[in-house]
Amino acid sequence: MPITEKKIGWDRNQMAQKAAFDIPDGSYVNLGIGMPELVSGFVPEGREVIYHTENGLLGMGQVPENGKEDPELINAGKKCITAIPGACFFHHADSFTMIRGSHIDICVLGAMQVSQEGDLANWSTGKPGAIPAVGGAMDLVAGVKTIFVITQHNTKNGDPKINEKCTYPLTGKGVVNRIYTNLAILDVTDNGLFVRELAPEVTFEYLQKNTGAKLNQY
Amino acid sequence: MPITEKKIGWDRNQMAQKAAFDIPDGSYVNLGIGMPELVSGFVPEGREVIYHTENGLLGMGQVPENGKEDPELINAGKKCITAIPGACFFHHADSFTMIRGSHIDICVLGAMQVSQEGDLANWSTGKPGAIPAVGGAMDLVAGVKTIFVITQHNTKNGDPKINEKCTYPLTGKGVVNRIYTNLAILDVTDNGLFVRELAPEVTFEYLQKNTGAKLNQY
Amino acid sequence: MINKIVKSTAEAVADIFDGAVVLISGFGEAGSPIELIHALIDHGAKDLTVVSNNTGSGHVGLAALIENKQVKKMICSFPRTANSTVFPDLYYKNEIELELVPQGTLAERIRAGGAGIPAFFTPSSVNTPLAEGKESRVIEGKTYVMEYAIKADFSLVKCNVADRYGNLTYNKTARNFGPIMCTAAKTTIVQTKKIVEPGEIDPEIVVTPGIFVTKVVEVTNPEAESKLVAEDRRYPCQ
Amino acid sequence: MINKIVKSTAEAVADIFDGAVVLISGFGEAGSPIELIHALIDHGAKDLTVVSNNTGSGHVGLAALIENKQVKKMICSFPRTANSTVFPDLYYKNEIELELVPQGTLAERIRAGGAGIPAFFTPSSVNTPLAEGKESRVIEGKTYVMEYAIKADFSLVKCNVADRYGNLTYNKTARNFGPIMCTAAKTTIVQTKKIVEPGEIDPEIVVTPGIFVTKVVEVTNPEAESKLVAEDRRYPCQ
Repeated sequence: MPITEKKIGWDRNQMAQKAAFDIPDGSYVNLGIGMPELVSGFVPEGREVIYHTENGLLGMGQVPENGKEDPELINAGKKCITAIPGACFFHHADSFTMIRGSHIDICVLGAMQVSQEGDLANWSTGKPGAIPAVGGAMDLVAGVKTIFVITQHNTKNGDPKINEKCTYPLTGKGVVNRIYTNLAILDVTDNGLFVRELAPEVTFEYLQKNTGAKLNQY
Repeated sequence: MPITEKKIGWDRNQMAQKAAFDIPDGSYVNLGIGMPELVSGFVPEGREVIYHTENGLLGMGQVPENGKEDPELINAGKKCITAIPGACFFHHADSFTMIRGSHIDICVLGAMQVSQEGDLANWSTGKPGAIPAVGGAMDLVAGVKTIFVITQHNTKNGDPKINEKCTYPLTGKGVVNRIYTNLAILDVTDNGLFVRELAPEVTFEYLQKNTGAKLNQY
Repeated sequence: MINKIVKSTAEAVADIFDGAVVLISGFGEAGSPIELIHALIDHGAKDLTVVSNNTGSGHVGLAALIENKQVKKMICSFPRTANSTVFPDLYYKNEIELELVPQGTLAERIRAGGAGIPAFFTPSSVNTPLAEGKESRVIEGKTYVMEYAIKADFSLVKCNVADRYGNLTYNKTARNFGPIMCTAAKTTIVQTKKIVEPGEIDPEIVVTPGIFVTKVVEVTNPEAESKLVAEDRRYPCQ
Repeated sequence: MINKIVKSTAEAVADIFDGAVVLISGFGEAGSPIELIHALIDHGAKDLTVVSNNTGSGHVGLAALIENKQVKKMICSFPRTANSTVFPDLYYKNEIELELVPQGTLAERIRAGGAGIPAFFTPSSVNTPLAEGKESRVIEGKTYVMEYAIKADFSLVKCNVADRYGNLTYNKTARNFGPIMCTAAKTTIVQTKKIVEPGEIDPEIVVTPGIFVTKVVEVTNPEAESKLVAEDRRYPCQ
């Protein structure tokens, strides 16, 4: 498998910034646990985005000041958060009405694997003995209108995370719309994966070498 | 068809009082439109009963004073009502969660016809051209634990309303538990109709003559 | 900035197209968005399928919309109403379609439409004419009928207080179908008695989260349908 | 007079029997009824099937109930938790069963259980291992899987304010599964931070209507699970 020889491309914050730039003004957005959470720090000037957290809050704000944490005001990652003016609380069935009923515009999720057809695997390696844990991921990919994935382009071993097929158990089939990695932004289309933007110093050939599926240029 | 020769038996208020007496302390009760509404006036001393109205109120109180009517505080019959301290408002899906989910203990309904097996017809004569209107009746008989029917024993023409079978379209099959009429109180059991109580001056034979199904004595 | 507030009821209903499926809140007059319905009459969209618990009273509000021949089909639980002749007259003449749905099934089908649930099983209407022709099945020994979600192009809803995000609260039993109808339409249009700043509605007491609302218009003193009916008023005024 | 208030958590959980299905509210520690769970540990009912989003942290609350070998099976969406070794250890040893359910499906199954809906169709988990062996069908061109309601013998729920009728309000994101779990059990047992007189909770802001509640016990200053875990506390205390 190809290995990324030197550190080129975007860092985590730059990846999050790229994703944030593609979220239109007025969007209702659900952010997955981990790197997706960074996206909320980069809303471009002049836009208002409302964050949903599936444990029952629409209008999630920034992290609370030290000492102002409330263990009953948390996000899906079970971290303490705040609520903006105009926020509202609701129970789990209502929260997943927003998700399953396609009221959330965009969800940004992490990934273990993505296929060229937009299949996503991000909940289980499928290894025997591993404790499976799915949370709300399957509901999010089934219900939210647009799914962004934000992920390192390759695993720590250098294996591509974007391949023709996923080998891990799926979270959803044909659900991913766009992928933000440290090397590029990719669109998942009916005609395959298209490169939307390359990170600085990253060439198409380099990107292709680090990807397990055929890439196309617009 | 037999005709009730003279006015004997209970009046409407007495029928309502009989039904009210059989509602245990602490019950959650839904009252149908019309005669069932009278039941709330006869709660025996020392009992507390909570009334549900399917348009979104638990804890319905008495009719408001003159001049204090609020057109946005009404019951299922679209009459102005009040709410008791400890009442709560909710939307229609939550209201029918209470009904369909068998959280309401007792529902008192009117009837056009009741069969000896507890089938109820109370929403349509099935005549061509008649506008059918069902409201919440089918949900109530399907979901509420115990169904009381309160009705005149016979139609204005003297025809029995309690028969072997219903000829009108059903509201529900095998749903009625007890029937309060001007002549008697009847239990619907797996072994047929049993007379629980006869109104003053009403004999079993008289009752049987005015009923279109076989009656049994306990 | 998110601002769902529009200036007039006319602007609020401007996008409603011929043939649209429209949910209209209310149980009798309580919660009926009468000013939005009147704006829809002025607007003129026709061949509508309207989902509402009743069919209106007198010659105003929903009854007037039906009388104005804009409604092709009603989906409701109780089409007979006191002081109503409009729907019955058209129904007897076979000039309007009726789909009769038990009230709880109507509520659940709308809720399902909003929640991304395409179909569900219910015990309501089993063994009655309203279950005829529908799929049924026995689950744990009891028979249920399958019902499909109702999804709409538009909802017209009346609430009590709203903010620019579309967060809503309601008044007493005028809440009824409003919250579920807000969830089940592509475009949800709300008339409110009062608009407040975001944060003025306690986040614990918001009944409809703003995500379910598209447009909000303030109607400070909405007409009381029963008063108009008692005065024998008509819309449009003649 | 209706009075659902009981004096102690021990009295509240006294009827829970061996083999019962028990819904336990909470998302992580938020909304977890830790004092009721500890009372259930003291009570000792075993072979329980517990439905809860997670499996607890450290050695208190739900994790302690599991550690005490009272739970035969967990139904949850996310059994891996930070600071949790109890469930994983038993799971690796095949000493506890796990039914993994997507979080939205878990919520909807519980809601359905309370609403008298025995089964419904959902798009969640289609084409994944969690849909294997389940009935599926295509509705309007899209594939859905059929899921069954969850109904329970008992619910253990934490709320914020309650009255003697069982009307409840919650605090922020501690609401989560509480309201739907209250509807889906034969007996719903609630711990509240505060009890007020009927009418003190505005009827417009009641989240759980009293009809869904069986018993209420006041726990004025509930323990914070994360604090107990940070202090490496255990229940029962050793």
